[in-house]
Amino acid sequence: MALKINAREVGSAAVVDVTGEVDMHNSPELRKVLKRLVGAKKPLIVVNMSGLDYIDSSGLATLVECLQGTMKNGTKFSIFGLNPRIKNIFTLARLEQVFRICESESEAVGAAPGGKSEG
Amino acid sequence: MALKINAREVGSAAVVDVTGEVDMHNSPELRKVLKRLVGAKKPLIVVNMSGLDYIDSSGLATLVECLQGTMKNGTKFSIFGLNPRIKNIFTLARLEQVFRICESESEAVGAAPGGKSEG
Amino acid sequence: MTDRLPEGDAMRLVLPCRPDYLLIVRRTVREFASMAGFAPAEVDDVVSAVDEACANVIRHGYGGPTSRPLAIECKNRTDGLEVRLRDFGRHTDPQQLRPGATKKRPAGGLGLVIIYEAMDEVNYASKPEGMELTMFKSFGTERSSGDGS
Amino acid sequence: MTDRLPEGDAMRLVLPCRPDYLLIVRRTVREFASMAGFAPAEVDDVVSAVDEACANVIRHGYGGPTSRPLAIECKNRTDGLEVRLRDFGRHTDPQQLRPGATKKRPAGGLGLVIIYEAMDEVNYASKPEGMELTMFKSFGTERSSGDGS
Ligand SMILES: Nc1ncnc2c1ncn2[C@@H]1O[C@H](COP(=O)(O)OP(=O)(O)O)[C@@H](O)[C@H]1O
Ligand SMILES: Nc1ncnc2c1ncn2[C@@H]1O[C@H](COP(=O)(O)OP(=O)(O)O)[C@@H](O)[C@H]1O
Repeated sequence: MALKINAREVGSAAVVDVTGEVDMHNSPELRKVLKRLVGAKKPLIVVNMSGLDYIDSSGLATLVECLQGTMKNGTKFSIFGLNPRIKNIFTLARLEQVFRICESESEAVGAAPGGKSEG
Repeated sequence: MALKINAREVGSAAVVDVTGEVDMHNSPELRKVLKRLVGAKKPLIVVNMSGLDYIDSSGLATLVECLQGTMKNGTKFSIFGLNPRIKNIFTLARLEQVFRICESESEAVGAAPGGKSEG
Repeated sequence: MTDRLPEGDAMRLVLPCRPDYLLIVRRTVREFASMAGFAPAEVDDVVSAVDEACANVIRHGYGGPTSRPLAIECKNRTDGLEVRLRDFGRHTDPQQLRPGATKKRPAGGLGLVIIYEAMDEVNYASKPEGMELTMFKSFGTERSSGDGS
Repeated sequence: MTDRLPEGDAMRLVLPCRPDYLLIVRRTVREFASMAGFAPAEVDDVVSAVDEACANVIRHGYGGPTSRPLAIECKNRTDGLEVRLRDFGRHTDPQQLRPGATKKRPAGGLGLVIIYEAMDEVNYASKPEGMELTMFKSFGTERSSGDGS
Protein backbone atom coordinates (compact mmCIF):
# COMPACT_ATOMS: atom_id res chain seq x y z
CA MET A 1 0.00 0.00 0.00
CA ALA A 2 1.39 3.34 -1.04
CA LEU A 3 2.35 5.88 1.60
CA LYS A 4 0.11 8.91 1.98
CA ILE A 5 1.05 11.88 4.16
CA ASN A 6 -1.30 14.73 4.90
CA ALA A 7 -0.51 17.65 7.21
CA ARG A 8 -3.29 19.77 8.69
CA GLU A 9 -3.72 22.39 11.43
CA VAL A 10 -5.77 21.73 14.55
CA GLY A 11 -5.65 24.89 16.66
CA SER A 12 -1.96 25.64 17.04
CA ALA A 13 -1.00 22.01 16.53
CA ALA A 14 0.20 20.43 13.28
CA VAL A 15 -1.38 17.02 12.80
CA VAL A 16 0.25 14.69 10.27
CA ASP A 17 -1.90 11.79 9.04
CA VAL A 18 0.29 8.95 7.83
CA THR A 19 -1.44 6.19 5.88
CA GLY A 20 -0.03 2.99 4.38
CA GLU A 21 3.44 1.59 4.93
CA VAL A 22 6.61 3.48 5.83
CA ASP A 23 9.80 1.72 4.80
CA MET A 24 13.31 2.41 3.55
CA HIS A 25 11.89 3.30 0.15
CA ASN A 26 9.57 6.09 1.25
CA SER A 27 10.60 7.22 4.75
CA PRO A 28 12.44 10.23 3.22
CA GLU A 29 8.98 11.59 2.33
CA LEU A 30 7.90 11.47 5.96
CA ARG A 31 11.22 12.94 7.03
CA LYS A 32 10.76 15.94 4.73
CA VAL A 33 7.31 16.76 6.09
CA LEU A 34 8.33 16.40 9.75
CA LYS A 35 11.56 18.34 9.25
CA ARG A 36 9.65 21.23 7.74
CA LEU A 37 7.23 21.32 10.70
CA VAL A 38 10.09 21.18 13.22
CA GLY A 39 11.81 24.00 11.35
CA ALA A 40 8.60 26.03 11.44
CA LYS A 41 8.66 25.72 15.27
CA LYS A 42 5.11 24.49 15.55
CA PRO A 43 4.21 24.45 19.29
CA LEU A 44 2.94 20.88 18.93
CA ILE A 45 3.48 18.23 16.24
CA VAL A 46 1.14 15.23 16.31
CA VAL A 47 1.47 12.16 14.11
CA ASN A 48 -1.76 10.26 13.45
CA MET A 49 -0.83 6.61 12.86
CA SER A 50 -4.34 5.20 12.72
CA GLY A 51 -3.99 4.50 8.99
CA LEU A 52 -0.49 3.06 9.30
CA ASP A 53 0.02 -0.61 8.38
CA TYR A 54 3.78 -0.90 8.72
CA ILE A 55 6.79 1.09 9.81
CA ASP A 56 10.44 0.07 9.61
CA SER A 57 13.53 1.25 11.46
CA SER A 58 14.09 4.11 9.02
CA GLY A 59 10.56 5.37 9.74
CA LEU A 60 11.13 5.00 13.47
CA ALA A 61 14.46 6.82 13.16
CA THR A 62 12.59 9.63 11.40
CA LEU A 63 10.21 9.91 14.37
CA VAL A 64 13.14 9.89 16.80
CA GLU A 65 14.81 12.69 14.85
CA CYS A 66 11.58 14.68 14.95
CA LEU A 67 11.31 14.14 18.71
CA GLN A 68 14.90 15.32 19.17
CA GLY A 69 14.18 18.37 17.00
CA THR A 70 11.14 19.36 19.02
CA MET A 71 13.03 18.93 22.29
CA LYS A 72 15.69 21.35 21.02
CA ASN A 73 12.91 23.76 20.03
CA GLY A 74 11.24 23.46 23.41
CA THR A 75 8.09 22.31 21.59
CA LYS A 76 6.00 19.16 21.94
CA PHE A 77 5.62 15.95 19.94
CA SER A 78 2.92 13.28 20.31
CA ILE A 79 1.78 10.26 18.35
CA PHE A 80 -1.55 8.43 18.44
CA GLY A 81 -3.58 5.72 16.72
CA LEU A 82 -1.05 2.87 16.96
CA ASN A 83 -2.75 -0.40 16.04
CA PRO A 84 -1.42 -3.64 17.59
CA ARG A 85 0.90 -4.30 14.64
CA ILE A 86 2.54 -0.88 14.97
CA LYS A 87 2.70 -1.14 18.78
CA ASN A 88 4.49 -4.46 18.30
CA ILE A 89 7.12 -2.79 16.11
CA PHE A 90 7.69 -0.06 18.72
CA THR A 91 8.19 -2.86 21.26
CA LEU A 92 10.63 -4.73 19.00
CA ALA A 93 12.67 -1.53 18.64
CA ARG A 94 12.35 -0.81 22.38
CA LEU A 95 10.83 2.57 21.77
CA GLU A 96 7.55 2.28 23.73
CA GLN A 97 8.86 4.48 26.52
CA VAL A 98 10.46 7.09 24.30
CA PHE A 99 7.43 8.79 22.77
CA ARG A 100 4.34 10.44 24.18
CA ILE A 101 1.83 7.91 22.83
CA CYS A 102 -1.81 9.03 23.08
CA GLU A 103 -5.04 7.10 22.72
CA SER A 104 -6.86 9.63 20.56
CA GLU A 105 -6.42 12.77 18.55
CA SER A 106 -8.19 14.80 21.23
CA GLU A 107 -5.78 13.57 23.87
CA ALA A 108 -2.79 14.24 21.60
CA VAL A 109 -3.91 17.69 20.51
CA GLY A 110 -5.15 18.66 23.97
CA ALA A 111 -1.55 19.26 24.97
CA ALA A 112 -1.16 22.14 22.53
CA PRO A 113 -1.33 25.64 23.97
CA GLY A 114 -4.70 26.81 22.68
CA GLY A 115 -5.23 23.52 20.83
CA LYS A 116 -8.78 22.26 20.41
CA SER A 117 -9.70 18.65 19.81
CA GLU A 118 -11.44 17.66 16.59
CA GLY A 119 -12.90 14.31 17.56
CA MET B 1 -7.75 -14.77 2.17
CA ALA B 2 -9.36 -18.00 3.31
CA LEU B 3 -12.50 -19.26 1.62
CA LYS B 4 -15.75 -19.03 3.57
CA ILE B 5 -18.95 -20.67 2.37
CA ASN B 6 -22.29 -20.15 4.05
CA ALA B 7 -25.58 -21.61 2.82
CA ARG B 8 -28.91 -20.13 3.94
CA GLU B 9 -32.57 -20.33 2.93
CA VAL B 10 -34.44 -17.38 1.50
CA GLY B 11 -38.01 -18.47 0.83
CA SER B 12 -37.68 -21.63 -1.23
CA ALA B 13 -34.28 -20.58 -2.58
CA ALA B 14 -30.90 -21.72 -1.28
CA VAL B 15 -28.47 -18.78 -1.18
CA VAL B 16 -24.76 -19.60 -0.92
CA ASP B 17 -22.50 -16.76 0.25
CA VAL B 18 -18.97 -17.30 -0.99
CA THR B 19 -16.28 -15.10 0.56
CA GLY B 20 -12.54 -14.94 -0.14
CA GLU B 21 -10.69 -16.68 -2.94
CA VAL B 22 -11.68 -19.86 -4.76
CA ASP B 23 -8.77 -21.71 -6.31
CA MET B 24 -7.53 -25.22 -7.10
CA HIS B 25 -6.75 -25.72 -3.41
CA ASN B 26 -10.23 -25.07 -2.03
CA SER B 27 -12.73 -25.35 -4.90
CA PRO B 28 -13.64 -28.91 -3.77
CA GLU B 29 -15.28 -27.26 -0.71
CA LEU B 30 -17.52 -25.17 -2.94
CA ARG B 31 -18.23 -28.19 -5.12
CA LYS B 32 -19.40 -30.21 -2.11
CA VAL B 33 -21.87 -27.55 -0.97
CA LEU B 34 -23.31 -26.94 -4.44
CA LYS B 35 -23.53 -30.66 -5.22
CA ARG B 36 -25.50 -31.23 -2.04
CA LEU B 37 -27.96 -28.46 -2.93
CA VAL B 38 -28.38 -29.76 -6.50
CA GLY B 39 -28.98 -33.24 -5.07
CA ALA B 40 -31.61 -31.85 -2.69
CA LYS B 41 -33.47 -30.49 -5.76
CA LYS B 42 -33.76 -26.97 -4.39
CA PRO B 43 -36.07 -25.04 -6.75
CA LEU B 44 -33.52 -22.22 -6.96
CA ILE B 45 -29.83 -22.08 -6.11
CA VAL B 46 -28.27 -18.62 -5.86
CA VAL B 47 -24.57 -17.91 -5.38
CA ASN B 48 -23.74 -14.61 -3.71
CA MET B 49 -20.30 -13.53 -4.98
CA SER B 50 -20.23 -10.10 -3.40
CA GLY B 51 -17.49 -11.20 -0.97
CA LEU B 52 -15.46 -13.01 -3.63
CA ASP B 53 -11.97 -11.71 -4.41
CA TYR B 54 -10.78 -14.36 -6.86
CA ILE B 55 -11.99 -17.42 -8.69
CA ASP B 56 -9.97 -19.73 -10.90
CA SER B 57 -10.97 -22.17 -13.64
CA SER B 58 -11.66 -24.96 -11.14
CA GLY B 59 -14.10 -22.69 -9.31
CA LEU B 60 -15.71 -21.70 -12.61
CA ALA B 61 -15.93 -25.37 -13.61
CA THR B 62 -17.69 -26.02 -10.30
CA LEU B 63 -20.28 -23.36 -11.15
CA VAL B 64 -20.72 -24.82 -14.65
CA GLU B 65 -21.30 -28.28 -13.16
CA CYS B 66 -23.88 -26.84 -10.79
CA LEU B 67 -25.62 -25.11 -13.69
CA GLN B 68 -25.69 -28.37 -15.63
CA GLY B 69 -27.05 -30.18 -12.60
CA THR B 70 -29.88 -27.71 -12.09
CA MET B 71 -30.77 -27.87 -15.79
CA LYS B 72 -31.13 -31.64 -15.51
CA ASN B 73 -33.28 -31.12 -12.40
CA GLY B 74 -35.43 -28.55 -14.14
CA THR B 75 -34.51 -26.11 -11.38
CA LYS B 76 -32.93 -22.65 -11.52
CA PHE B 77 -29.46 -21.28 -10.87
CA SER B 78 -28.43 -17.63 -10.55
CA ILE B 79 -25.37 -15.74 -9.41
CA PHE B 80 -25.04 -12.14 -8.24
CA GLY B 81 -22.62 -9.66 -6.70
CA LEU B 82 -19.78 -9.99 -9.23
CA ASN B 83 -17.27 -7.20 -8.66
CA PRO B 84 -15.22 -5.95 -11.65
CA ARG B 85 -12.36 -8.35 -10.90
CA ILE B 86 -14.66 -11.38 -10.92
CA LYS B 87 -16.51 -10.10 -14.00
CA ASN B 88 -13.14 -9.86 -15.74
CA ILE B 89 -12.41 -13.52 -14.96
CA PHE B 90 -15.80 -14.58 -16.38
CA THR B 91 -14.89 -12.63 -19.52
CA LEU B 92 -11.43 -14.23 -19.76
CA ALA B 93 -13.08 -17.66 -19.54
CA ARG B 94 -15.81 -16.58 -22.02
CA LEU B 95 -18.56 -17.44 -19.59
CA GLU B 96 -20.41 -14.10 -19.34
CA GLN B 97 -23.26 -15.42 -21.47
CA VAL B 98 -23.56 -18.80 -19.81
CA PHE B 99 -24.97 -17.88 -16.40
CA ARG B 100 -27.97 -15.91 -15.23
CA ILE B 101 -26.04 -13.03 -13.64
CA CYS B 102 -28.17 -10.75 -11.44
CA GLU B 103 -27.48 -7.33 -10.01
CA SER B 104 -28.79 -7.98 -6.52
CA GLU B 105 -29.96 -10.70 -4.18
CA SER B 106 -33.55 -9.56 -4.56
CA GLU B 107 -33.34 -9.90 -8.33
CA ALA B 108 -31.66 -13.31 -8.03
CA VAL B 109 -34.07 -14.67 -5.43
CA GLY B 110 -37.13 -13.09 -7.07
CA ALA B 111 -37.01 -15.87 -9.66
CA ALA B 112 -37.79 -18.54 -7.05
CA PRO B 113 -41.35 -19.84 -6.96
CA GLY B 114 -42.65 -18.31 -3.75
CA GLY B 115 -39.26 -16.73 -3.10
CA LYS B 116 -39.16 -13.39 -1.29
CA SER B 117 -36.34 -10.91 -1.53
CA GLU B 118 -34.35 -10.07 1.58
CA GLY B 119 -32.63 -6.89 0.60
CA MET C 1 1.56 5.39 -7.17
CA THR C 2 4.92 3.84 -7.90
CA ASP C 3 6.74 4.55 -11.12
CA ARG C 4 7.38 1.70 -13.48
CA LEU C 5 10.11 -0.68 -12.45
CA PRO C 6 13.44 -0.44 -14.24
CA GLU C 7 13.70 -2.35 -17.50
CA GLY C 8 15.26 -5.78 -17.14
CA ASP C 9 14.50 -6.09 -13.44
CA ALA C 10 13.44 -9.61 -12.63
CA MET C 11 11.85 -11.46 -9.76
CA ARG C 12 12.22 -15.18 -9.27
CA LEU C 13 9.96 -17.23 -7.01
CA VAL C 14 10.45 -20.94 -6.40
CA LEU C 15 7.91 -22.98 -4.47
CA PRO C 16 6.91 -26.61 -3.95
CA CYS C 17 4.34 -27.51 -6.57
CA ARG C 18 1.23 -27.71 -4.40
CA PRO C 19 -2.16 -26.00 -4.49
CA ASP C 20 -1.82 -24.40 -1.06
CA TYR C 21 1.04 -22.26 -2.40
CA LEU C 22 -1.00 -20.77 -5.24
CA LEU C 23 -2.14 -18.01 -2.90
CA ILE C 24 1.46 -16.88 -2.40
CA VAL C 25 2.04 -17.01 -6.14
CA ARG C 26 -0.99 -14.77 -6.76
CA ARG C 27 -0.02 -12.26 -4.05
CA THR C 28 3.57 -12.01 -5.19
CA VAL C 29 2.83 -11.77 -8.90
CA ARG C 30 0.04 -9.24 -8.22
CA GLU C 31 2.48 -7.00 -6.40
CA PHE C 32 5.15 -7.26 -9.08
CA ALA C 33 2.69 -6.64 -11.92
CA SER C 34 1.23 -3.61 -10.10
CA MET C 35 4.68 -2.17 -9.58
CA ALA C 36 5.54 -2.90 -13.19
CA GLY C 37 2.95 -0.33 -14.20
CA PHE C 38 -0.16 -2.24 -15.33
CA ALA C 39 -3.69 -0.96 -14.86
CA PRO C 40 -5.71 -2.88 -12.24
CA ALA C 41 -7.64 -5.01 -14.79
CA GLU C 42 -4.38 -5.91 -16.54
CA VAL C 43 -2.86 -6.92 -13.22
CA ASP C 44 -5.87 -9.18 -12.68
CA ASP C 45 -5.25 -10.76 -16.10
CA VAL C 46 -1.62 -11.51 -15.28
CA VAL C 47 -2.55 -12.98 -11.89
CA SER C 48 -5.18 -15.27 -13.46
CA ALA C 49 -2.84 -16.44 -16.21
CA VAL C 50 -0.02 -17.30 -13.83
CA ASP C 51 -2.35 -18.97 -11.32
CA GLU C 52 -3.93 -21.12 -14.06
CA ALA C 53 -0.57 -22.04 -15.54
CA CYS C 54 0.74 -23.10 -12.11
CA ALA C 55 -2.43 -25.12 -11.42
CA ASN C 56 -1.89 -26.92 -14.73
CA VAL C 57 1.69 -27.77 -13.83
CA ILE C 58 0.48 -29.28 -10.55
CA ARG C 59 -2.44 -31.11 -12.17
CA HIS C 60 -0.92 -32.23 -15.47
CA GLY C 61 2.83 -31.57 -15.42
CA TYR C 62 3.47 -33.33 -12.12
CA GLY C 63 0.22 -35.34 -12.08
CA GLY C 64 -0.67 -34.07 -8.61
CA PRO C 65 0.75 -32.13 -5.67
CA THR C 66 4.46 -32.65 -5.09
CA SER C 67 7.27 -31.02 -3.18
CA ARG C 68 9.21 -30.74 -6.44
CA PRO C 69 9.84 -27.16 -7.48
CA LEU C 70 7.97 -24.75 -9.67
CA ALA C 71 9.92 -21.67 -10.68
CA ILE C 72 8.24 -18.44 -11.71
CA GLU C 73 10.19 -15.57 -13.16
CA CYS C 74 8.74 -12.15 -13.90
CA LYS C 75 10.79 -9.74 -15.95
CA ASN C 76 10.13 -6.11 -16.77
CA ARG C 77 10.46 -5.04 -20.33
CA THR C 78 9.95 -1.50 -21.60
CA ASP C 79 6.85 -2.66 -23.43
CA GLY C 80 5.39 -5.01 -20.82
CA LEU C 81 5.93 -7.97 -18.57
CA GLU C 82 7.42 -11.34 -19.40
CA VAL C 83 6.55 -14.31 -17.19
CA ARG C 84 8.40 -17.59 -17.41
CA LEU C 85 7.28 -20.80 -15.70
CA ARG C 86 9.64 -23.72 -15.43
CA ASP C 87 8.69 -27.18 -14.22
CA PHE C 88 10.49 -30.52 -14.13
CA GLY C 89 7.45 -32.70 -14.79
CA ARG C 90 6.36 -34.74 -17.77
CA HIS C 91 6.53 -33.64 -21.39
CA THR C 92 3.48 -32.67 -23.40
CA ASP C 93 3.50 -31.72 -27.06
CA PRO C 94 3.36 -27.90 -27.06
CA GLN C 95 0.89 -28.14 -29.98
CA GLN C 96 -1.57 -29.74 -27.57
CA LEU C 97 -1.36 -26.82 -25.19
CA ARG C 98 -3.91 -24.58 -26.88
CA PRO C 99 -7.51 -23.97 -25.90
CA GLY C 100 -9.64 -26.79 -27.25
CA ALA C 101 -6.74 -28.92 -28.54
CA THR C 102 -7.46 -31.83 -26.22
CA LYS C 103 -10.67 -33.48 -25.16
CA LYS C 104 -11.97 -31.78 -22.08
CA ARG C 105 -13.08 -33.25 -18.79
CA PRO C 106 -16.69 -32.24 -18.18
CA ALA C 107 -16.64 -28.50 -17.47
CA GLY C 108 -12.84 -28.54 -17.77
CA GLY C 109 -10.58 -26.92 -20.30
CA LEU C 110 -11.07 -23.38 -19.02
CA GLY C 111 -7.51 -22.89 -17.81
CA LEU C 112 -5.89 -22.55 -21.23
CA VAL C 113 -8.77 -20.36 -22.42
CA ILE C 114 -8.02 -17.95 -19.58
CA ILE C 115 -4.27 -18.03 -20.12
CA TYR C 116 -4.50 -17.29 -23.87
CA GLU C 117 -7.15 -14.62 -23.35
CA ALA C 118 -5.30 -12.88 -20.53
CA MET C 119 -1.87 -12.68 -22.13
CA ASP C 120 -0.66 -11.33 -25.47
CA GLU C 121 1.86 -14.10 -26.11
CA VAL C 122 1.83 -17.68 -24.81
CA ASN C 123 4.54 -20.12 -25.71
CA TYR C 124 5.04 -23.63 -24.33
CA ALA C 125 8.36 -25.39 -24.96
CA SER C 126 9.75 -28.81 -24.04
CA LYS C 127 13.02 -28.78 -22.14
CA PRO C 128 15.46 -31.65 -21.58
CA GLU C 129 13.69 -32.05 -18.27
CA GLY C 130 10.16 -30.65 -17.94
CA MET C 131 8.45 -27.78 -19.71
CA GLU C 132 8.89 -24.04 -19.96
CA LEU C 133 6.05 -21.62 -20.49
CA THR C 134 6.87 -18.08 -21.60
CA MET C 135 4.11 -15.49 -21.53
CA PHE C 136 4.11 -11.82 -22.34
CA LYS C 137 1.63 -9.06 -21.67
CA SER C 138 2.16 -5.57 -23.03
CA PHE C 139 1.22 -2.41 -21.20
CA GLY C 140 -2.02 -0.64 -21.94
CA THR C 141 -3.59 -2.94 -24.51
CA GLU C 142 -7.29 -3.33 -23.90
CA ARG C 143 -8.24 -6.95 -24.33
CA SER C 144 -10.88 -7.41 -27.02
CA SER C 145 -14.21 -8.30 -25.44
CA GLY C 146 -14.60 -12.05 -25.39
CA ASP C 147 -17.50 -12.30 -27.82
CA GLY C 148 -15.57 -13.80 -30.68
CA SER C 149 -15.43 -17.29 -29.18
CA MET D 1 -7.60 -21.38 8.54
CA THR D 2 -4.86 -23.27 6.72
CA ASP D 3 -3.06 -26.11 8.43
CA ARG D 4 0.64 -25.85 8.95
CA LEU D 5 2.78 -26.32 5.88
CA PRO D 6 4.63 -29.61 5.47
CA GLU D 7 7.99 -29.83 7.18
CA GLY D 8 10.90 -29.04 4.93
CA ASP D 9 8.85 -27.07 2.41
CA ALA D 10 10.78 -24.09 1.21
CA MET D 11 10.14 -20.89 -0.71
CA ARG D 12 12.83 -19.00 -2.52
CA LEU D 13 12.48 -15.39 -3.64
CA VAL D 14 15.15 -13.55 -5.60
CA LEU D 15 14.88 -9.85 -6.33
CA PRO D 16 17.09 -6.95 -7.35
CA CYS D 17 18.45 -5.33 -4.20
CA ARG D 18 16.46 -2.11 -4.20
CA PRO D 19 14.14 -0.44 -1.68
CA ASP D 20 11.10 -0.46 -3.96
CA TYR D 21 11.07 -4.27 -3.83
CA LEU D 22 10.86 -4.42 -0.04
CA LEU D 23 7.08 -4.26 -0.29
CA ILE D 24 7.03 -7.50 -2.32
CA VAL D 25 9.38 -9.10 0.17
CA ARG D 26 7.07 -8.19 3.05
CA ARG D 27 3.93 -9.41 1.28
CA THR D 28 5.46 -12.70 0.24
CA VAL D 29 7.11 -13.47 3.55
CA ARG D 30 3.93 -12.47 5.42
CA GLU D 31 1.91 -14.98 3.42
CA PHE D 32 4.43 -17.78 3.87
CA ALA D 33 4.77 -17.16 7.62
CA SER D 34 0.98 -17.08 8.05
CA MET D 35 0.63 -20.35 6.20
CA ALA D 36 3.48 -21.81 8.24
CA GLY D 37 1.25 -21.55 11.29
CA PHE D 38 2.39 -18.48 13.24
CA ALA D 39 0.05 -16.29 15.26
CA PRO D 40 -0.53 -12.82 13.75
CA ALA D 41 1.92 -11.02 16.08
CA GLU D 42 4.58 -13.62 15.32
CA VAL D 43 4.00 -13.16 11.60
CA ASP D 44 4.53 -9.42 12.12
CA ASP D 45 7.83 -10.18 13.88
CA VAL D 46 9.08 -12.29 10.98
CA VAL D 47 8.05 -9.65 8.44
CA SER D 48 9.88 -6.91 10.35
CA ALA D 49 13.02 -8.99 10.77
CA VAL D 50 13.24 -9.90 7.09
CA ASP D 51 12.43 -6.36 5.94
CA GLU D 52 15.12 -4.88 8.21
CA ALA D 53 17.69 -7.46 7.16
CA CYS D 54 17.01 -6.76 3.48
CA ALA D 55 17.21 -3.00 4.05
CA ASN D 56 20.60 -3.52 5.70
CA VAL D 57 21.86 -5.53 2.74
CA ILE D 58 20.84 -2.69 0.42
CA ARG D 59 22.27 0.02 2.68
CA HIS D 60 25.41 -1.63 3.99
CA GLY D 61 26.02 -4.88 2.08
CA TYR D 62 25.76 -3.31 -1.37
CA GLY D 63 26.30 0.28 -0.23
CA GLY D 64 23.13 1.42 -1.98
CA PRO D 65 20.44 0.25 -4.39
CA THR D 66 21.65 -2.13 -7.07
CA SER D 67 20.19 -4.56 -9.57
CA ARG D 68 22.39 -7.29 -8.07
CA PRO D 69 20.38 -10.05 -6.47
CA LEU D 70 19.15 -10.63 -2.97
CA ALA D 71 17.93 -14.16 -2.27
CA ILE D 72 15.49 -14.95 0.51
CA GLU D 73 14.68 -18.50 1.46
CA CYS D 74 11.99 -19.49 3.96
CA LYS D 75 11.89 -23.05 5.17
CA ASN D 76 9.34 -24.80 7.37
CA ARG D 77 10.59 -26.81 10.24
CA THR D 78 8.41 -28.75 12.67
CA ASP D 79 9.36 -26.32 15.42
CA GLY D 80 9.30 -23.07 13.48
CA LEU D 81 10.48 -21.12 10.48
CA GLU D 82 14.00 -20.72 9.17
CA VAL D 83 14.81 -17.70 6.99
CA ARG D 84 18.02 -17.42 5.05
CA LEU D 85 19.23 -14.25 3.33
CA ARG D 86 22.05 -14.38 0.86
CA ASP D 87 23.78 -11.38 -0.68
CA PHE D 88 26.86 -10.92 -2.83
CA GLY D 89 27.97 -7.62 -1.35
CA ARG D 90 30.87 -6.65 0.86
CA HIS D 91 32.08 -8.56 3.89
CA THR D 92 31.50 -7.42 7.45
CA ASP D 93 32.80 -9.13 10.53
CA PRO D 94 29.80 -11.10 11.87
CA GLN D 95 30.84 -10.03 15.40
CA GLN D 96 30.00 -6.47 14.40
CA LEU D 97 26.48 -7.43 13.43
CA ARG D 98 24.90 -7.24 16.85
CA PRO D 99 22.78 -4.47 18.33
CA GLY D 100 25.05 -1.73 19.65
CA ALA D 101 28.30 -3.26 18.32
CA THR D 102 29.05 -0.36 15.98
CA LYS D 103 28.77 3.38 16.40
CA LYS D 104 25.32 4.47 15.32
CA ARG D 105 24.31 7.21 12.98
CA PRO D 106 22.06 9.65 14.83
CA ALA D 107 18.80 7.78 15.51
CA GLY D 108 20.16 4.79 13.59
CA GLY D 109 21.01 1.33 14.81
CA LEU D 110 17.40 0.22 15.25
CA GLY D 111 17.45 -2.41 12.50
CA LEU D 112 19.60 -4.96 14.32
CA VAL D 113 17.68 -4.32 17.56
CA ILE D 114 14.47 -5.28 15.75
CA ILE D 115 15.99 -8.31 14.04
CA TYR D 116 17.41 -9.77 17.27
CA GLU D 117 14.25 -9.01 19.24
CA ALA D 118 11.91 -10.44 16.62
CA MET D 119 13.71 -13.73 15.98
CA ASP D 120 14.89 -16.50 18.30
CA GLU D 121 18.17 -17.14 16.49
CA VAL D 122 20.18 -14.76 14.33
CA ASN D 123 23.40 -15.80 12.71
CA TYR D 124 25.52 -13.82 10.24
CA ALA D 125 28.24 -15.63 8.29
CA SER D 126 30.81 -14.54 5.71
CA LYS D 127 30.72 -16.46 2.45
CA PRO D 128 33.40 -16.61 -0.28
CA GLU D 129 31.31 -13.93 -1.95
CA GLY D 130 28.96 -11.85 0.21
CA MET D 131 27.20 -12.68 3.46
CA GLU D 132 24.59 -15.13 4.62
CA LEU D 133 22.14 -14.44 7.41
CA THR D 134 20.26 -17.35 8.94
CA MET D 135 17.38 -16.60 11.28
CA PHE D 136 14.99 -18.87 13.10
CA LYS D 137 11.73 -18.25 14.87
CA SER D 138 9.94 -21.01 16.76
CA PHE D 139 6.18 -21.38 16.92
CA GLY D 140 4.25 -20.09 19.90
CA THR D 141 6.98 -18.45 21.93
CA GLU D 142 5.83 -15.17 23.37
CA ARG D 143 8.58 -12.62 23.03
CA SER D 144 9.67 -11.19 26.39
CA SER D 145 8.39 -7.63 26.74
CA GLY D 146 11.07 -5.21 25.68
CA ASP D 147 11.62 -3.52 29.06
CA GLY D 148 15.07 -4.93 29.74
CA SER D 149 16.86 -2.55 27.36
N1 LIG E 1 1.45 -27.74 -17.81
C1 LIG E 1 0.84 -28.74 -18.51
N2 LIG E 1 1.47 -29.92 -18.68
C2 LIG E 1 0.87 -30.89 -19.36
N3 LIG E 1 -0.35 -30.83 -19.88
C3 LIG E 1 -1.05 -29.69 -19.74
C4 LIG E 1 -0.48 -28.59 -19.05
N4 LIG E 1 -1.39 -27.60 -19.07
C5 LIG E 1 -2.46 -28.07 -19.74
N5 LIG E 1 -2.27 -29.33 -20.15
C6 LIG E 1 -3.21 -30.14 -20.96
O1 LIG E 1 -4.17 -29.27 -21.56
C7 LIG E 1 -5.50 -29.62 -21.18
C8 LIG E 1 -6.37 -28.38 -21.01
O2 LIG E 1 -5.92 -27.63 -19.90
P1 LIG E 1 -6.89 -26.59 -19.21
O3 LIG E 1 -7.48 -25.72 -20.25
O4 LIG E 1 -6.14 -25.88 -18.14
O5 LIG E 1 -8.08 -27.45 -18.61
P2 LIG E 1 -8.13 -28.57 -17.50
O6 LIG E 1 -6.91 -28.44 -16.65
O7 LIG E 1 -9.39 -28.26 -16.77
O8 LIG E 1 -8.17 -29.87 -18.27
C9 LIG E 1 -5.34 -30.41 -19.91
O9 LIG E 1 -6.41 -31.30 -19.72
C10 LIG E 1 -4.01 -31.14 -20.16
O10 LIG E 1 -4.21 -32.27 -20.95
N1 LIG F 1 23.97 -6.67 5.94
C1 LIG F 1 24.93 -5.90 6.48
N2 LIG F 1 26.13 -5.81 5.88
C2 LIG F 1 27.10 -5.03 6.41
N3 LIG F 1 26.95 -4.29 7.52
C3 LIG F 1 25.79 -4.31 8.16
C4 LIG F 1 24.71 -5.13 7.68
N4 LIG F 1 23.68 -4.98 8.54
C5 LIG F 1 24.08 -4.14 9.49
N5 LIG F 1 25.35 -3.71 9.28
C6 LIG F 1 26.13 -2.80 10.15
O1 LIG F 1 25.50 -2.74 11.43
C7 LIG F 1 25.16 -1.39 11.76
C8 LIG F 1 23.83 -1.35 12.52
O2 LIG F 1 22.76 -1.72 11.66
P1 LIG F 1 21.29 -1.32 12.02
O3 LIG F 1 21.02 -1.69 13.42
O4 LIG F 1 20.36 -1.93 11.02
O5 LIG F 1 21.23 0.26 11.93
P2 LIG F 1 21.50 1.29 10.76
O6 LIG F 1 21.31 0.54 9.47
O7 LIG F 1 20.47 2.33 10.99
O8 LIG F 1 22.89 1.78 10.95
C9 LIG F 1 25.12 -0.67 10.45
O9 LIG F 1 25.36 0.71 10.59
C10 LIG F 1 26.20 -1.38 9.66
O10 LIG F 1 27.48 -0.87 10.00
